[in-house]
Amino acid sequence: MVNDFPLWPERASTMAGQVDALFIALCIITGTVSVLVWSVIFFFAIKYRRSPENELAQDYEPPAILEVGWIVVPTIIFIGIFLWGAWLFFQEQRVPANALDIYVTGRQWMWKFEHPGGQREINTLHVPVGRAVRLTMASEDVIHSLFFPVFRVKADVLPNRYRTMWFQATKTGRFHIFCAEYCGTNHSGMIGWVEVMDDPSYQRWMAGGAESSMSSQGEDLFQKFACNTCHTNNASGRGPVLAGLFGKQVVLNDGRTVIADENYIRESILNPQAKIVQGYGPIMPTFQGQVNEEDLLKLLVYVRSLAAHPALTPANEPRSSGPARVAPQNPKGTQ
Amino acid sequence: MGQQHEASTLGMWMFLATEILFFGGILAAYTIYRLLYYGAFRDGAHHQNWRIGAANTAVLIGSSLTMALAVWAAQTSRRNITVIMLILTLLLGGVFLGVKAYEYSQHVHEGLFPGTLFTYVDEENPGYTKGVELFMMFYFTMTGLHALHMVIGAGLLIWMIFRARRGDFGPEYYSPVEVMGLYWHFVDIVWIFLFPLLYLLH
Amino acid sequence: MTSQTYHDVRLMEPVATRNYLNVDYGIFSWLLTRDHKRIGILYLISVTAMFFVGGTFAFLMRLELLTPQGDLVTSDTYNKLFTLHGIVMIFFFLIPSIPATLGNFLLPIMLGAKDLAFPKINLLSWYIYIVGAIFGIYVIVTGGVDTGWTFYTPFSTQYSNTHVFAVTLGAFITGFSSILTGLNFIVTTHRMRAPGLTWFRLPLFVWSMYATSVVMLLATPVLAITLFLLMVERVLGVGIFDPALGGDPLLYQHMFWFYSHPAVYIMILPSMAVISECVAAFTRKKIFGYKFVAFSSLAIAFLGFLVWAHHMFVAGISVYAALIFSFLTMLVAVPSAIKVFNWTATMYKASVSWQTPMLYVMGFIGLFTIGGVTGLFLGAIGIDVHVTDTYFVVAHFHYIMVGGAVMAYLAGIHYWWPKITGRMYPEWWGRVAALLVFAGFNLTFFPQFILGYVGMPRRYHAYAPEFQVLNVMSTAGATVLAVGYVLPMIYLSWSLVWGRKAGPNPWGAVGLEWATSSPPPKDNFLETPVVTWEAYDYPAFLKAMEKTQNV
Amino acid sequence: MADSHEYSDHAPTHHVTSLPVYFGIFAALMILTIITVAISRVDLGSLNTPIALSIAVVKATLVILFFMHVIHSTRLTWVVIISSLMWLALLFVLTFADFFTRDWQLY
Ligand code: HEA
Ligand code: HEA
Ligand code: HEC
Ligand code: CUA
Ligand SMILES: [Cu+2]
Repeated sequence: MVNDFPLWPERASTMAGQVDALFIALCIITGTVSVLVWSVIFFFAIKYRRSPENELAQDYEPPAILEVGWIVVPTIIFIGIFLWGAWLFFQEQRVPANALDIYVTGRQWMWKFEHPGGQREINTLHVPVGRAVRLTMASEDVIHSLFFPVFRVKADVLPNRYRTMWFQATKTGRFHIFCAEYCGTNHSGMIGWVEVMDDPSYQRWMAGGAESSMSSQGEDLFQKFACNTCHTNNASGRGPVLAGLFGKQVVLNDGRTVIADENYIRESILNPQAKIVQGYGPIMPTFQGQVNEEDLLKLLVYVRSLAAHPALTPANEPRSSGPARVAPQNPKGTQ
Repeated sequence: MGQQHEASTLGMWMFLATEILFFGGILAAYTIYRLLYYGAFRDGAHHQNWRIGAANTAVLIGSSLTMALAVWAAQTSRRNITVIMLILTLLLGGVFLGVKAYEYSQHVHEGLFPGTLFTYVDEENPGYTKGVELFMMFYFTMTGLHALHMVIGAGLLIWMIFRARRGDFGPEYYSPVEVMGLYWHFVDIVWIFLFPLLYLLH
Repeated sequence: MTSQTYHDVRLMEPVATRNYLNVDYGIFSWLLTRDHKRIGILYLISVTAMFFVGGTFAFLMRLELLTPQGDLVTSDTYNKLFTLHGIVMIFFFLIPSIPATLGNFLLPIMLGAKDLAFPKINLLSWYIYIVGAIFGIYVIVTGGVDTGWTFYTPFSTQYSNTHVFAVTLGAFITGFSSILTGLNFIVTTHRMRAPGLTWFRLPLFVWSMYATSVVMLLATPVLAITLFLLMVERVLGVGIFDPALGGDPLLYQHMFWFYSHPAVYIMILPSMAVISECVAAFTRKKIFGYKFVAFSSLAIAFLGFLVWAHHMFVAGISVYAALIFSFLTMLVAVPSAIKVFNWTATMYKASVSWQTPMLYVMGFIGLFTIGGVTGLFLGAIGIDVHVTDTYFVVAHFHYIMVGGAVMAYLAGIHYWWPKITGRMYPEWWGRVAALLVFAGFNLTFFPQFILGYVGMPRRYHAYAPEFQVLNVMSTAGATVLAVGYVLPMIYLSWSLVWGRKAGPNPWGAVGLEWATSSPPPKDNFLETPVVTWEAYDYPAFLKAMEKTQNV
Repeated sequence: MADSHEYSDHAPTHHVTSLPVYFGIFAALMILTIITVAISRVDLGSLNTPIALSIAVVKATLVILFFMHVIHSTRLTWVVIISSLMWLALLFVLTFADFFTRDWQLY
């Protein structure tokens, strides 16, 4: 798989071809203009080189209309580049609806991946070919950046905040994972491999390994941390009902509304006082320092899975759960 | 001399332009956190004694007046008044800094100094504690930088007093006093914004 | 066109018996000088020394990158190497380079003034620079710092156990030296122009320096406060920028780049200043589209403030902010393009000399164009997502900063060397060095574009084996480049003693600096010049000169 | 505004502000200080901040125009002040453009 003198990275995702297309187009456009500029310079420098006959420059100025030309034309080209790049960026940001969820935790200096089925891996990531994969990522310490050169995507992984990124592999094989944001001593060792597998091998891989799914582990934690003492299944509990929460609008006691996304759930657990739900008191204790990053993800998956439960979820409201935050399709399910 | 005069006031204004961005930078950070930690910042402002703040504001405005009068006196060749006004400015500045020091000691005492000395817990809203610490961080940094500017200003004032006594200034040559004044007024303006932001908005 | 004024100061043979170098002697006559020319030389020496310090780090890095395993130095050492390389090159070399050396030396002369508006402050700025540099050197000697030159939080505030505090304090202090330089330049340009020297008669050098100064004044304080907050956070352990404590690391990045993007224009605008002067002098023509070039400097200075978050496209800013910044990034490229095209057009029907400075100029235009257009690649968000934090970015900025700014610095040093020292440099050696620099440069940095697109991340101590070939090429190039940089050091020093004596105007160039003796007298001119001609009025000037003395 | 020519060699008008102006401005500043303190004692909800800041802006303007003599200064001084404020606005606006659109959905 690994070519030992590559001049071009492999194209292994649906985005790769599009990024390459823009890149090549830019090479051609800017290459042409640059070569033109150099040729003209050289041509002038030789043709009008100083010599006894050409001691003094000629008293001639090119027409000023040229200025307009080389202001307007590059501007148009540049704006074209912007539009193309922006369009590409939107593709890179918009997660397809049926994406497979994988959870990523970065820390000095390793990548931990966790599948909804509960499989955990370090520095290696198994994904199926031909299926969109959405990564939900957070860091335990400093900023890292998860980079898949062959998929042409990367995103910084921040502490105390979830970020998402997606790709859809188009080619089976074993490809590099790099950490692209400087993160300390062993930054260059924070690397790994992504194994893109065809469907049968992926199913086989998924079947092995895990004891229980992430959301059922999350459910256990929900009990262990005694969340269920307050968050019961009916509105008479001390805390709000969490079923159907994810992706919905929440009204706070100061009148603001927020969308219950990954970061909101995270904040609700770590810093519950920051946003108080309307109608409730600020009684929820903070779990900062008690839940680690991975447990937090499990709780998140669990809370999310409550939303996915068809019986509890009213029809998806398009405004409050935009394409970027579609409720997950949980392959293993909670039950 | 005119050209030199103009050059030095212009130079001072350029310097003040950089100061605007210097304090503006921290103001931007403050604004963002104020919006993100709205409640906590409100609680934080409760720990400020607005009476002391208001009194200090008056002191500083007073010192701006005496500074302006010093420039006026220099322009109109009133040497003794120049010296007196400069000394008054220095004194008022000293009062301000003294009061500030008192406030600081109070805050440290209450465990409000950010970092390891921070022992305060927000009783009403324990979740705000971190935000209050952030607020106090901004409080100490902003007022600290402001006080540092005052200290530098006080140093310059002493030098001006010395020169004024020597009789350096008159209607033809007063730009050092004028430039000094610009600086001092600017420091005053910074406080005019810090006072409501740190003491009053709760 | 002005008529040939024969009492034109440009044509008089200046006969200063004493120049700024020999008016007085002794170390204190230098260390306490208020002469902008001597301060320029003080800067020249210190800044060039810093360049070689930074270059040595670069060379060690390149040696380390010869093999994929990372076996020459430990990863911690490597991290310190690139951090110190970046910090030294940016804060202690490139930002002060042209403005504080050539700018200091030339700006008052070009304005026909005796000195800058505030000579004492000018000297103060050098001392501030030195104090900052001492912090830098202290850090280098006592164990270094490993945060990258960008000091990203929370790594720099909570995780790094190196000398972050000292080095940020050094950068903080140095910032004030550039603020003071900028302030001095602006006031001088406004208030001390010679009689008759209207804004549109100013050399483009002055316009560019003016634009640079505006950026220095308005951007640097934000860096100062940012670094200040960083130091507070590191000392007190309070989370302004640390998410674990409630802060937002992206705020740090915003504030850092609010300075550091405009700072890249602090680096390139003075280079453009030099290039404009050299193009005019070595083609003997008025720069085509004078006003466009002049205003494009101001446009760069302004637009440069609006694009900073293009360094943060994948850092977690909002999608919409990313779009705005990408769009503005495209706009800031337009004025740079204007300059490139105008320089090119100036060469039409010119009299192009192939002397050393012109070789560097051609190198500059070529390499700056590559660096600039790859900036457009980075500004197109969809591509940046792939290439950010890879060697593609490293190649982009070295093309601009080494291929562009350093080449311009060398062009300027060669062009004004006779004015500064009164001696000519050896032309043949000059051309050899220029070619070596050009060849070595491309060999060093072109492979890095490919490396980056293939996916090699930057700041990597060890890398995947398939990247080795390109890295070896790059290291080979760096060796050639090192030779190319050491050569001028040698022959320029040589020329101080043995170089041919230069007359007041060895190039036959217009410009007030060529109307005074080489080296200039202490007060620059024997009498205040009165300017009656337009900038770069080559046709009239050369004809007049021919009549009086036969060129 | 004292008129100013860029390259005038004559000395700029040395304008001397009269004492009543200084004292008047001082009184105005004191009164404004009292007003803002007084208003801050009453809760005006979301108006608190805008009012307090507007008063601060007015006070600062008074100081700049009269104590700092900008009202009699050259146009260049005005340019310096206004552009530095404008640059500060750029810092605010573009930074906020990120912070306050982070929660926006993709169209
Ligand atoms: C002197 C320094 C300098 C200069 C002048 C520039 C100029 C530009 N830079 Fe660069 N840049 C840096 C130094 C510089 N940069 C550094 C140091 C970094 C990395 C920092 C770090 O992370 O450590 C960086 C990083 C950087 C990034 C972030 C990359 C990333 O980290 O992901 C981006 C993204 O937009 C960018 C863009 C640009 C653009 C669009 C210009 C434009 O101004 C360029 C304009 C010029 C031209 C376009 C060429 C001339 C034009 C023509 C000849 C016209 C013909 C062309 C056509 C019609 C197509 N730069
Ligand atoms: C003005 C700015 C400037 C300049 C001139 C240079 C010059 C050079 N740079 Fe630098 N570089 C930066 C600014 C600059 N760089 C910045 C800002 C970074 C980012 C840092 C970061 O990530 O934080 C960077 C990063 C950077 C990297 C990436 C490191 C990484 O990400 O892992 C590399 C790798 O090749 C590199 C190489 C070089 C080389 C070979 C030169 C050559 O041009 C230097 C040639 C000069 C010499 C070699 C010295 C002269 C010769 C002698 C003194 C002879 C005696 C000594 C020996 C031969 C040992 N630089
Ligand atoms: C002492 C009771 C209590 C415990 C224990 C508790 N919570 Fe809560 N929780 C609350 C209350 C009350 C609220 C509503 C007020 C608020 O927003 O803080 C709440 C709000 C929340 C919300 C936001 C709900 C919404 O509708 O927006 C989430 C998510 C949440 N809790 C998750 C958890 C998790 C996970 C745990 C266990 C790790 C937990 N809680 C433990 C009382 C509790
Ligand atoms: Cu993690 Cu670099
Ligand atoms: Cu930039």
